[in-house]
Amino acid sequence: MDFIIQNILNALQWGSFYALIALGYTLVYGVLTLINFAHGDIFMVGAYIAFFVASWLLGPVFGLDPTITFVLAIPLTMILTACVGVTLERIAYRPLRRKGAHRLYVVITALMCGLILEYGNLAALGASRKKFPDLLDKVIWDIGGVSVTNLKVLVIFAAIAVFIFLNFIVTKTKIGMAMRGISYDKFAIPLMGIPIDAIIVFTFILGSSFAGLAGLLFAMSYPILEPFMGALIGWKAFIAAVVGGIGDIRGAFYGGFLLGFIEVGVVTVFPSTYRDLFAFTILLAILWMKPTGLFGVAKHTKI
Amino acid sequence: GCGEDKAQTIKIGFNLPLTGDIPEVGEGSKNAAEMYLKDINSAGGLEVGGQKYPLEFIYMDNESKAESATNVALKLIDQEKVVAIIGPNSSKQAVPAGGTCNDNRVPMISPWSTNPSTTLDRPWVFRAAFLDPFQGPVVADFAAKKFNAKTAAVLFDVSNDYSKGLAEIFKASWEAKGLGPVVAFESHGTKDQDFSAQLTTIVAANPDFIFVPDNYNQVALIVRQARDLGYKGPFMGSDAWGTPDLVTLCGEQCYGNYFSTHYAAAGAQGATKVFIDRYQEAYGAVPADYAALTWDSIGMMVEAIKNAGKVYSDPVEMRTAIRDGLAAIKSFDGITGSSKFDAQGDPIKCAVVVKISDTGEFVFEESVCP
Amino acid sequence: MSLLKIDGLTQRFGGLQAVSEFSVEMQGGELMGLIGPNGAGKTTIFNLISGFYQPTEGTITLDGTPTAGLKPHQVTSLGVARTFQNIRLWHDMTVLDNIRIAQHYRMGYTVWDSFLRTKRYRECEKRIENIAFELLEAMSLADYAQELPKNLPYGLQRRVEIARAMSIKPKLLLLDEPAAGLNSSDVEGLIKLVRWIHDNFDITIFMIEHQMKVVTSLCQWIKVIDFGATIAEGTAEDIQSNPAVIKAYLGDDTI
Amino acid sequence: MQKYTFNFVLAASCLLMLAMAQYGLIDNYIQAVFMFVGINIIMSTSLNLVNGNMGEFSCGHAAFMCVGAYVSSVLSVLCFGKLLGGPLLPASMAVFVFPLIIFIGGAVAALAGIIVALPSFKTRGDYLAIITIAVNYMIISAIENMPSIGGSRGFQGMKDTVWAMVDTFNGPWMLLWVILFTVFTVWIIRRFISSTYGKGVNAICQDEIAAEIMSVNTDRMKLVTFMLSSGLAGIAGGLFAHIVGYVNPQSFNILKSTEAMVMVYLGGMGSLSGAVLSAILFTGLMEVLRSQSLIEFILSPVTFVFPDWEPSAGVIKWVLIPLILVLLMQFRPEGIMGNKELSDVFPKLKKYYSFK
Amino acid sequence: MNIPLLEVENLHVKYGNIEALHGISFTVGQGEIVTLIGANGAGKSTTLMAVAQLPPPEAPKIISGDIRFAGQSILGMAPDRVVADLHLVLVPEGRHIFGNLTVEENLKLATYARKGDVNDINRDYKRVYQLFPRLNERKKQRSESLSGGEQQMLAVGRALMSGCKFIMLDEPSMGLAPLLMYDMFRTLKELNEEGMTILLIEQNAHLALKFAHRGYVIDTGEIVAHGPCATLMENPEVKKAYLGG
Ligand SMILES: Nc1ncnc2c1ncn2[C@@H]1O[C@H](COP(=O)(O)OP(=O)(O)OP(=O)(O)O)[C@@H](O)[C@H]1O
Ligand SMILES: Nc1ncnc2c1ncn2[C@@H]1O[C@H](COP(=O)(O)OP(=O)(O)OP(=O)(O)O)[C@@H](O)[C@H]1O
Ligand SMILES: [Mg+2]
Ligand SMILES: [Mg+2]
Repeated sequence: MDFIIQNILNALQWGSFYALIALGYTLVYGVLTLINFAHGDIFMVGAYIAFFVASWLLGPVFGLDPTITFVLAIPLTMILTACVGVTLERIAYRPLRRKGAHRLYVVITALMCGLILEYGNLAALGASRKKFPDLLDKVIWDIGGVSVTNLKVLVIFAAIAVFIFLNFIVTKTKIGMAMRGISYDKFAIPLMGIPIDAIIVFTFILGSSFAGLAGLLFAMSYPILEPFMGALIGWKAFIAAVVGGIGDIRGAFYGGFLLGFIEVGVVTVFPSTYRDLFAFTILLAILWMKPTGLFGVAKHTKI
Repeated sequence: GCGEDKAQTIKIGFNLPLTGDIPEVGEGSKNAAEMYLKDINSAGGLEVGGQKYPLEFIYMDNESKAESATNVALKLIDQEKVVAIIGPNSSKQAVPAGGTCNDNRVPMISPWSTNPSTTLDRPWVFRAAFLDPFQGPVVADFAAKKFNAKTAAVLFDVSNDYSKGLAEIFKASWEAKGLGPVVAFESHGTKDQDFSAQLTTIVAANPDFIFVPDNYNQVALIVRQARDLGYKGPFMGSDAWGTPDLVTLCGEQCYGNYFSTHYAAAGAQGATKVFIDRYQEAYGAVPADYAALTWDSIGMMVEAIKNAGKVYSDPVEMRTAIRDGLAAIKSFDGITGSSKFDAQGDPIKCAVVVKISDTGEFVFEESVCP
Repeated sequence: MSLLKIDGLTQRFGGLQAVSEFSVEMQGGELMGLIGPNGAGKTTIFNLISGFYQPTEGTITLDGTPTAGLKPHQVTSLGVARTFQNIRLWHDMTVLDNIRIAQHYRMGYTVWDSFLRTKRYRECEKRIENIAFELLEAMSLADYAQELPKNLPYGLQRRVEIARAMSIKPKLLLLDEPAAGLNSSDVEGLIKLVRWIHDNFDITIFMIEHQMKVVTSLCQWIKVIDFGATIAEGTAEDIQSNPAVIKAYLGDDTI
Repeated sequence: MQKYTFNFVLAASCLLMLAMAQYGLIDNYIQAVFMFVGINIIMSTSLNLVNGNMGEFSCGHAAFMCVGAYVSSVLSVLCFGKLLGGPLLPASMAVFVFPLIIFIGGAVAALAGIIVALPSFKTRGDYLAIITIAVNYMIISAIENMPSIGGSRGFQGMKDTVWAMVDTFNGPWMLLWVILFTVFTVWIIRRFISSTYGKGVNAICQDEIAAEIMSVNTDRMKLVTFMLSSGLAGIAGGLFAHIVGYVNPQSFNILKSTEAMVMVYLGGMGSLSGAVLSAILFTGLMEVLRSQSLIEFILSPVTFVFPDWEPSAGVIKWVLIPLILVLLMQFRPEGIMGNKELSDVFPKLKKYYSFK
Repeated sequence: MNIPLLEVENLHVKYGNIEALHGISFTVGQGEIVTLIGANGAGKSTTLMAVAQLPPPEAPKIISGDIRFAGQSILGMAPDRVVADLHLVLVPEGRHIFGNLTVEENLKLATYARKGDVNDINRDYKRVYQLFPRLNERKKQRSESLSGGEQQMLAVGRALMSGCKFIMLDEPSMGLAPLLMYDMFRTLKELNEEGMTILLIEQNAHLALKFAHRGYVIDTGEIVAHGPCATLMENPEVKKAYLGG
């Protein structure tokens, strides 16, 4: 029994990261129908920013206490990562959009930007990995054979909070409606008096800053940073977002946790060498039964 | 030829994973090579048959991809006209590149590849590392003795042929001992970061120790997560642990664990110590085993060139001479210990078991010889 | 045997009843009109006939073959062609290609023939091309054969769409608001075109249209529906003076 | 006669290339680069069929390459190798059996293509993209779990077949086969998409609903297209395996698929000549930028400012290539050729070939 | 004479390299209803998009000429500012509704830049639902599944929700049933009487000329005739080309 509960907790933590990253994918997708393949790498950049911010705050100049560092690192990381995301939007995606390029060309550009971030990092910082400093005193609670750390709890709550916040923005506010509207018809947006570029920048700010937050939390949970750390988790988070129903905030959230549960579940039940094979077969089966993901609405073509 | 008068350079190619999955391996190897190169060339070159020839090293990136490794090998051979090649490091690249070198009759030494196929039936291909079938039992024997272990668990990387191979060999040799079963045999993917599901299974099986034949970066995460899940027993590792970065990344949680490797950095003596100190000074880090093995591979290559006794201007002749020179090396004293070579060109050398001390140094524990 | 027989056709979308108990029978050779307020379910009826939706209830029989369970392309190969309320041409392929592709169902060769360029392939391609050219000629579109539809004026695009539907050699042609977006003089042209098609091909036409001028001058019989159900039917004069139709659909034209 | 000019030029240059290889005028490396250009052409043109002509977004093309590579490798080792028991066939037959082996690899890959084709009946766009990615992971994972063909250790021994051919007649056999299969691929794709049958694929791309209602059997078209595309990728895989002499499941991971994707979009969606050109360009760029001295030259202004920085060609290459592509997209947001063919851009070319 | 509300002067625009308008000039006075008529492809929609300052590639690029609103040139103004600050709204050809939003959300989104009293906004909601009761019934429906005519209603309703004072309508009657079409024109007339300025494109030239005060006839990117509607209706050329005999 405790074995199962332990694995549920494992899945919750791992799913939280998928969910946090998938939310960023979905947010940008929900506005531009752009699969921002650079998102996983923005997440990586977020982790590195968190690393530098934390080392700087802990370092000789300030010499802050780790907990205060943690509290300060959250907004700083989010802001700086948002800047990276917005920069990408400005210099790479926007010109293409203005030229009316096919959406897949923007997707390929995003893929390329991701590579530039990865290898640029490798060129600038070298191949050796970075160790993220411990910011929170680790507490391990052992409840009837199940161990939980304070960090795990924090991560899970952060994912839920981010989801609630984003879901509110997207479904309840006018800016959220504008975001959804853009994805359907960019042409008519200015005709409603809506500044389209401002909304898009806002989306990138949201998406990237939460990628930064995810990067910080990830670096605290898995404190080893390397330039390619965002690649695989990024791809998988994208998969999670699609299985949930891309473009839908709930889809990304539940899709992330679903993928976490599938991966952990397969390892728990089957020999772990089959993890990818089984996990992806399950995902394929889900998409087979629900061709537009769990929450995705089939785009109705009125003829 | 008549090139004896001119100071002809000897070109050696390096087929390294500078990008891709394991860029740090490429970087470490390159660093060691640069150091060696500086040594030789600042001394005026390599003395062969009473004359000094400068060395030239050409590094090329194989992106950790099989087809790139063969392309790089061909480019080094055909375009750069190197006389010998060092690398690739991991078996995924070394097996195909070894085939290419063998077909094109160019001597190649892989510093780090432990897959038997790399050199099997390939008279032109050599290596500096011992093979997995040797390392597996070393670990099993040591753990049985040291921890009084009856049960073992294994966590390895399925997509990494090295890790998977070693895990299987270990499992076989552990079970052959008849002390007890391998209670958990779990795997993960190359770029995974979360191992808690596998570790939960392992911890639930309550093994006496966990064998983790994984790269050091994953080790750091695995050990940490295992401790978070309440595992208190020891870990055992393999030569892929042997990077000082392990301690930087893993910290105190790795202290007190053991791994088998090619050499022990702490408490090293003689040439090994000199190498370590100089490397540390130049690059600010203790060299990993692949760096040390690259150094030894170059050493072997240099000895082979000296064995040739003469530098031919025609690369084809020179290659044959080097190959014969390599085959002629019956034993070699390197910084990773001394080795003898068998008919396949594989070294027979001692493995070292190293303990990660309470100050985070790799302390020599025991040497196991075949 | 009648060409088209629809019996008790009902279509629901969730709680919404878009078509209810719609029935019609066409013997062949008619030119029938379907009118009704916006959202009355006209396009839905066309979608049901062409197999794009499967009806919730009711049957559709084409030339004696029930269409239940058939895919749209199978229904089309029974001899039903249609145009769309919003033009749906393949905008990046030439007009000629648009008309060639619509003959897919009677291409007559397999994918292997296309690789090997067999005799059969060449003959079939020749036939397809001939039919396409004849049709373009007949509908005075020959000059535009190599143009991309997106570069053509709206009126011509409508014409190309009708030509594409005709290349199917349909027995039944469904026209969904063919005059929408056309200016007055183009509307005249359209009326002539539809009449010409009706007179020169052995064809039955069923059309939806909001411009009463088009409906009254073309259709021999008109069905009026509202909320998915038939509220009136008859000749143009009958309809125009029917108070229910005036109330639900025609309104008064004082501005 | 004039309309055969192109074919003659093509045949002549291929023969010239083979002759040069035979008499050692171009070395093994250059030959290898040519061969990889050929393989990349097969990969990019076949993916272009799905991503360009049909307008889907398949991100897992390497999976089919993987299937083809493994199937033909295993067959090849069975027939001529000694790893799995003695050779079944005499070495002299290698020349005739080899193309068959490659075709069988392609055929099995085409069958694997059905895994993607079936879901494509119900879903499309980014959902289908995920299915292709999932299939890529699944196939790699499946092979990793098959110890009999090496699992993650990889599989080798295919060179024996190549040697068997060389023993029969000493020549650049692999180069010959790559040339033949590349030409075959382009030829068959060209024939397919220029037929009325194949144009149905473009119709699906531009308006699937109209296609379905205008009598195109969209399900069958998708099945045929996916199978053709993945079958050709399987052929590329078989050739790849025999050139490298070693296959490893991780050689066909998502990165490999990404390369194929980049080539398609670089060339221009739906443009066959674009896909060929971009494969040549991309492979060339990858090889040229291997050179450390070139990279040092390019970066000399930067290293002048930061003398401590030692750029390594391997790393910088992977910054430069994406950068070049990003810039290219800014200037030509529709790829090199857009959706046009070379003969649309230079209509005079039409006189010189009848490739159809 | 006071300055007209909208003045377009010698406007040249291009799509890519193709010039679509060759120097168009016209004016619309405060409170006027003006109509543009012309054949398919004459450049009517192009003109409206240029006035709304929409960006390429869908809309044309302005090469030369001037567009003034209340005497001020609005060239280079952001299209969303045109709506928010000038209360000048375009109902584009082809509806362009946000299909993934519900009918209600579509209407709500149109009030994005509106800085008015809540009561005003509520009054407008009422008016729209009154004019198009269908929309009220379909409030919660995703708008892409609306019928063609219903979508057209939504597009017009949306413009009314934006609190505009100047509305440009591009073929608003396309796909509408006669009853609704007449209703809509009557409402527009009412709005006009309350002070709304209207610039209308309409394929049905009869209707347009009956409805508007003044008209301009466009042919291949140039104005070929203009004047009060009554005069235009008598113009034999116009009669022949656009009134169908
Ligand atoms: N797929 C669908 N899902 C939900 N509702 C739908 C769907 N298709 C149509 N409807 C609804 O069914 C009704 C009938 O639609 P239909 O398109 O048939 O109308 P129509 O008679 O063609 O109207 P118009 O003249 O405006 O084109 C409409 O109210 C529409 O909102
Ligand atoms: N996006 C575009 N790209 C290129 N050319 C265009 C574009 N939109 C319109 N055109 C061209 O500009 C000219 C004017 O088109 P416009 O849409 O303004 O005509 P219109 O008078 O509104 O016609 P309609 O009655 O069909 O709506 C036409 O020749 C058309 O082909
Ligand atoms: Mg309709
Ligand atoms: Mg228009």
